[in-house]
Formats: sequence, C-alpha cells, structure tokens
Amino acid sequence: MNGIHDMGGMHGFGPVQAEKDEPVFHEPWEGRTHALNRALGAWKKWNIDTGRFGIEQIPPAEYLRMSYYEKWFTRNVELLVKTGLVSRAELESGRPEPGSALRTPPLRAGGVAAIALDRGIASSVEPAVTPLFAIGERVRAKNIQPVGHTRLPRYARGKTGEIHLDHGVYAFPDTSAHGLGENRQHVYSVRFAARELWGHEAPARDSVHIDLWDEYLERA
Amino acid sequence: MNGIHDMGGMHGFGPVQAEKDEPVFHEPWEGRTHALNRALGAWKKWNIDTGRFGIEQIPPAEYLRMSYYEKWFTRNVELLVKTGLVSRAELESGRPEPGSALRTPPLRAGGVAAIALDRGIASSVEPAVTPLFAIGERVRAKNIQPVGHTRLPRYARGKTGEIHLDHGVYAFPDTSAHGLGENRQHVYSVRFAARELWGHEAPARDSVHIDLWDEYLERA
Amino acid sequence: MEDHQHQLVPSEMALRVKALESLLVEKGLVDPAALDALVDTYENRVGPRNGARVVARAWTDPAYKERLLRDAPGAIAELGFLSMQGEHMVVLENTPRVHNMVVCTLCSCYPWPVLGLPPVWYKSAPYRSRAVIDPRGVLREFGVEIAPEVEVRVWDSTAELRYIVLPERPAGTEAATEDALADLVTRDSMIGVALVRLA
Amino acid sequence: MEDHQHQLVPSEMALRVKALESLLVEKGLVDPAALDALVDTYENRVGPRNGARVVARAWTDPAYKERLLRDAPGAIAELGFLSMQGEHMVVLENTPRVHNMVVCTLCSCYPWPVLGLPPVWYKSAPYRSRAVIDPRGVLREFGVEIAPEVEVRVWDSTAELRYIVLPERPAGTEAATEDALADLVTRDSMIGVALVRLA
Repeated sequence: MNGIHDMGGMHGFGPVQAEKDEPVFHEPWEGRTHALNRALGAWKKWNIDTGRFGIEQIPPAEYLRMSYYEKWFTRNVELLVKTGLVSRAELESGRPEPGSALRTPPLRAGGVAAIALDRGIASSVEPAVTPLFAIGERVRAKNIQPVGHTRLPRYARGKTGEIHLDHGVYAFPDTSAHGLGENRQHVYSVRFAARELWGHEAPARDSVHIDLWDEYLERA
Repeated sequence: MNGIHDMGGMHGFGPVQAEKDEPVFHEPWEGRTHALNRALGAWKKWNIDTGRFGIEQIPPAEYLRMSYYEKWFTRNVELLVKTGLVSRAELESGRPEPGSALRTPPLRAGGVAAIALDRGIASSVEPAVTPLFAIGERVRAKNIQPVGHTRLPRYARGKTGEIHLDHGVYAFPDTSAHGLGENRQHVYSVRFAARELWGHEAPARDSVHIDLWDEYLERA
Repeated sequence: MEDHQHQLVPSEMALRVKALESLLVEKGLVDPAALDALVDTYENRVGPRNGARVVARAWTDPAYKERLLRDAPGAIAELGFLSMQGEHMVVLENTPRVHNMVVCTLCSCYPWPVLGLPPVWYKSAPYRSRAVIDPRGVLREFGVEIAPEVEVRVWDSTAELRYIVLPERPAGTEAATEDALADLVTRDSMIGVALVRLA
Repeated sequence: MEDHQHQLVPSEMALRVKALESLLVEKGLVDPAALDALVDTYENRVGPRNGARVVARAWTDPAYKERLLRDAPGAIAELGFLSMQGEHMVVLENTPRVHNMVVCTLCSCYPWPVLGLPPVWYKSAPYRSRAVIDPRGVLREFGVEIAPEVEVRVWDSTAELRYIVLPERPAGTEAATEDALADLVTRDSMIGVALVRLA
C-alpha cells in the first residue's frame, strides 16, 4: 500500500535527532513489548510480512504520533485477535475466557540465545528457482500501486536501475503477507542513480541501492 | 516540498466520510477563523502561495491531527508574526504592546460583498508572456524535488501527458511563495492517462488533468 | 477523520480564536463588522444554490450553455455570481461518455463563488489521496457506479483555475421550469461525486 | 520527534503492556522467563560491540576481511555473532572513493545480531524520509562532510538482507591492537552516518 510508512523522499519531518547515550529501551514496557513480539512470533501464526503489514495499517495520524514500540504493541494486539490466540473479550477483561485451554509456550528461556542470533528468515539457496535477471542488466521498477503489502517503495517506481547483486531466493512479501503463498523468487540489490530517482540536481555519482524482488522488475 | 500535504495517490486514510446536512461552519470559531483569514489577507502582507506554504510547514503529525480551520489558524498566527503585524509578546499577553500604533483595517464591512465574488488572483491575459507549449503537445512533468513550495504534485513527476488547455498567465508558486518574484508564466491543463500515472491496471480511458506551469514541464 | 476532530478541540480553539480576534481588533488590524459580514456571506449568501442556478440555466438555454462552456467566468457573472474581473473558472460537461470529477490533492481549492465553502470530506485526506488514484472507488462510496466504457476525468485543482461540473440533466425533466431544475442540482453533483436524480 | 513521544505515554503504555503480558502468561502463550531472557539479551548481550569486533578483526586480518566481504554471515559466525543458518548480511566497505550509508525507509530493518536494536533516530521519520533523497544533508547533521568527488551509496533495506558498513580505519592506528581498535568503532560508523576517529 502507498501508506504513510513509505516515506522515502518526503520532506518536512525536521532534522534527525540523535540522542546521546541512548538506552536500549527507554522504559521497561518497551523491553517487554519487544520481548513479547519475539515470544509470540514463535507461535508462527504470522510471518514477518504479515507483521509489517499490521503496522502499515495503523491510521497515518496515529502512525506518526505513536512511538515505535507503541506501534508494535498495537499491531500485536490486532494480530493476536485476528489469529484467534486471544479474544476481544479476553483483552477487555484481562483474563482468559472460562474453559479456555492452557497452552504451552513454544519459546522457553533456554531457546532465547539461539534466536537472538537468527531472525529465522528461511535460507536463500534454492537452485530450482531461476533468476529472471542477471547481474549488470538494466531493469525498471514497475509502476504498480498494490493496495496490500509491498516492499517496492514509491520513490523507485517507474525508475530504471541496474542489477548489482543477486541475493538469492526469498518469499514474496506481496503474497506472503496475505496468506497467498510464499511465491519464492530472487531478490536483487538494484542500483539506481540518485539523478534517476530525484532529478538532475542530485549529485552525479551518488546512488541508492534497493533490494527488489523479481516481480517488481521489468527489463528496461 | 514533498510534504504530507502532497497526498494524491496515497492509501490508508480510510473511506471518504460525507456528513449529511453539513453546516458551513461546525463551530462559531471556524467562521471567525475563515473571516480573519480574509480580513488579514487584505493587508497584502502575504500572497496565496505564501499562505499555502505556511500550512505545508505544519509538522506532518500535526497536519494530520488538526482540523481544517485549526491549520488555518496556526498558519495565520505564524504569518502575523513573520510579517511583523503582531509580535510574539502580543500573542502571549493578548494585548497590543505599549506605544504600538493603532492601524486602520483595509477591509471594512462594506467591502465584503465584492471580495466574496472575487478571490483576487490577478488577471491571466498577458500577451507579452509567450507560452512554451502548444495545445496538443506531448510534455513530461519534470522530476524535481523542490524543498520550498511547489504545485507540481509528486504523483505526476516524470510522467508524460498532453497539453489540453492553455489557461493563460499566472504567478509561479515556487518563487512567489518565497518572495522571489511572480515569475509569471503560462499554466496549462495537462492530461495524463491514468495508466501513465498508476500503471497498467488503471482503467484504459480514464485520465487525470493537472494544472501545471511552464517551468514544471519539458518536451516529451 | 477530520470531521470528528472539530468535536475534540472546540473549547480550546474557541478561546484561542477569540483571543486572537480581540488582539487584532485592538491593534486596528481587522474590523469586527467586516468579520461579521464575511461569516454572514459564507453562511447565508454564497453557496451551492448559486452553482445550481448556473446549471439550471445551462440546461434550459442552449446559447447560455454554449457561453458557459466557452467562457465560464463571463457566463457566471451574467447571473451575478462572479465579479467581472473575477475567478478563473472552467465548466466541465458530463455526458453519457465522460464523467468529470474535481479534487484538490494539495490543499482545498474549490469554486467558492458558485459552490460556497467546501464540505469537510472534500478537504479530507481520504478524498484528496484517493480521488486521483481510485476515482471509481470513491464514486462508489458516494453511491455512483460509472460504467466501464465511460471515461472518468479527474481534475486536480493545482493552480488558480476553479472547476465545476455541469452534470447531466436527468431524463423526465423535459417540462420542468428552470427554478424546479435548480432545486434538483446538488453540490455533490457539481463536484462530480453525484449524479442529478429526480427527487 | 519520536524520542519525545515515549516520555508522554509511559504510564498508560506501561499499564497496557503489563495487562497484556499477564493475560498471555495466564493463557500459556508466553513464558515470562523467556521474556526476561529476551530483554536481558538485547539490553546486555547483543549490541554494537559485536559489530565493532568484526570491524576490528577485518582491519587487522586481511584474510578475514576478504572472507567478510565475500561471505558476511560466515565470517561473522566465525566470531560467534550469528548462527550458521543465520541472518543474510552484506558488509559494505567504505573507501576514500565510496561512502556507504544504510537506511530502512519502509520500517526499521537493522542488523540486530551485530549492532543490537536500532536507535530511535534510525527508526524515525526524519531519517527514513531524508536518507535516500538527501544523504549528504543528513550526514552533515551528524557532523560528517563527504567531499563532492566521493560517491555516496545509500542502501535501503527493503528486503531480508541486512547491511553493515565497514568504516575506514583511521590513520595513526597502525600499532593499535585489535581490542583497542574495536573500542574506536562506533555504532553510527557501522550504519554509515559517522567516521571512525581516534578518541
């Protein structure tokens, strides 16, 4: 979707404000929210694309107002309800519904060290999936306007670049986010000249590299 | 600027919510704010482009949160201070600074009927200003990223269309908003096919007509 | 979204606007009687009835319609709704083959002298964002289904031109008077998000 | 902007998060000890010191650097910061002619195992919006002026690849130990918004 999250190239948000000696979490609830997200992810009721789309669906005014972990929290509550792990009634009462089964968490403390080093994105080596483009080839990012989840940013659409790296094979976010299958395909680092993206006032040699899936691209 | 105001083509704001039997103003302060804007405009301390840029400078989260006339009010307060009509001290105290001169309002009640029928945009007939493009000509909206005020929406940049109407001569917003001169030039209604703007899934015959100044265009 | 916001902030905004007005009056920067007259003008004198009269005249007087489509400001001024030096305006004629619809994606441009002040939805993010990318979807939400073979033309009011739509005259109104026709013409039909229907 | 927000909402959010956690524990959906271990991991065990060790090794061991640039996950796993099946990672080498800088315009993708969790500014609208359109302006705000003849390459992490920058080794560190070098390497230098300087 052409959502507020797709903000590459926008003006008006002011200067970058770096915080000196920033703590990992500013409040304990941020740490708990981060941990809850990982622990709930272990249920494998949703994938990374579903999760991202959940955040993108926060209304724009709220998206800009909310702090980062507030968005995570909001998204996770929605996903818990949508996947049936928790009911609206339980969220309201704060207690399990009478008679609901006691589950066993898939992630225990002993399993944490391993997942900290692995975000669990499945391996990219799949010789059976043929790349549609070769390194060095000129490609154009398609001018498409998906209303669902997509990882093709607006600022690249219709722009021409060059295949710089072939990263291997990954699930396709536009289908994967919506339960429409992994639709695995090659992902490339595509180099776009800054001038192609932003016009002739951009520095001549600068570039932006964007990771794009086969289906986002067409021969230029 | 590529601001939040430039929202043509975005998703995620939800359905259009039309209000049945909507009043002209929902609260008396809205009517007063609208009237104050007109009455202050009569001082000619700023023009329509300055005024629009003032609203565009409201930070995005505030822009989306604020109601329409709240934005007008916020913009006008800024312009009053910037042009020296009112000082920050006066805004804070709510009283004129001691010794400040009593002015005479340029717009009196008797003048209201006339301006209600005329928004005061100067006439467009200026034979001395030659149009750069002819009706029927293929043009491309430039891929430019002005950080100041502009009326070339992002969704049209780099897209090709056709000159449909020549509207005559107008001040150029990109300079006019910043006190850099009227830079008067022709404005055209440019027809862009919906498919050119949004890709091949758009209806084949639909189009968007955008009013664009000579400097926004180049020969396609 | 926006039409709920004004419910949340009235008292604070009312106080802030009142304070600003007092200061400006005290400094001699605005005339409170002019403010009263402006509020009265837009609440009671200028509004979509003006536009409806123009449409009804165009429906009943072919020569007027021809002038309106060729020189909208002149033809509108004939009815007294525009000063002669006035507003730059273009009238867009809906036909069985073309449906026109007006938006201002960048702000809220709107033909005040003939339609009055725009409704909240016209100025809202949902309309401004979607009218250009999904006009048929927006029209559907207004209860208007445009046949696939009809061309939808969206007019984004990015400059000082102001657009009004001349809607199609509904069948069954052949005997209606100009006044009766004007009563049928809605604001939304002149923005292009509604058709004119018999009451 | 965002780094002020968390000051405004802590108590309400703290309550809401606590209520959700209690419910999830009571339903057996999460193990509170796992949550404790996760918080501890990201607060104390995973962070930019991991990345700094990788950079210092690459600066001091040419064969390691070669492996790192060719197969980042494998080389990083050698130091124990990545599981073997792990993260897909690419190391971008800064040189006198090329400056690399990493962003995620669409959300907040970041190489957790080697840099820990991203700082607020990295996830903020100002950085996400401007890094791709005005990287040199952003770098200037971080105190880094890139000469016009140097190529700036911005890497937008739109997929599952994670990027870290291998900054240039500062002059005057020829005699420094690997440990001493690791102490010089900042998080920001591995995102590409800072240069490594002698302390």
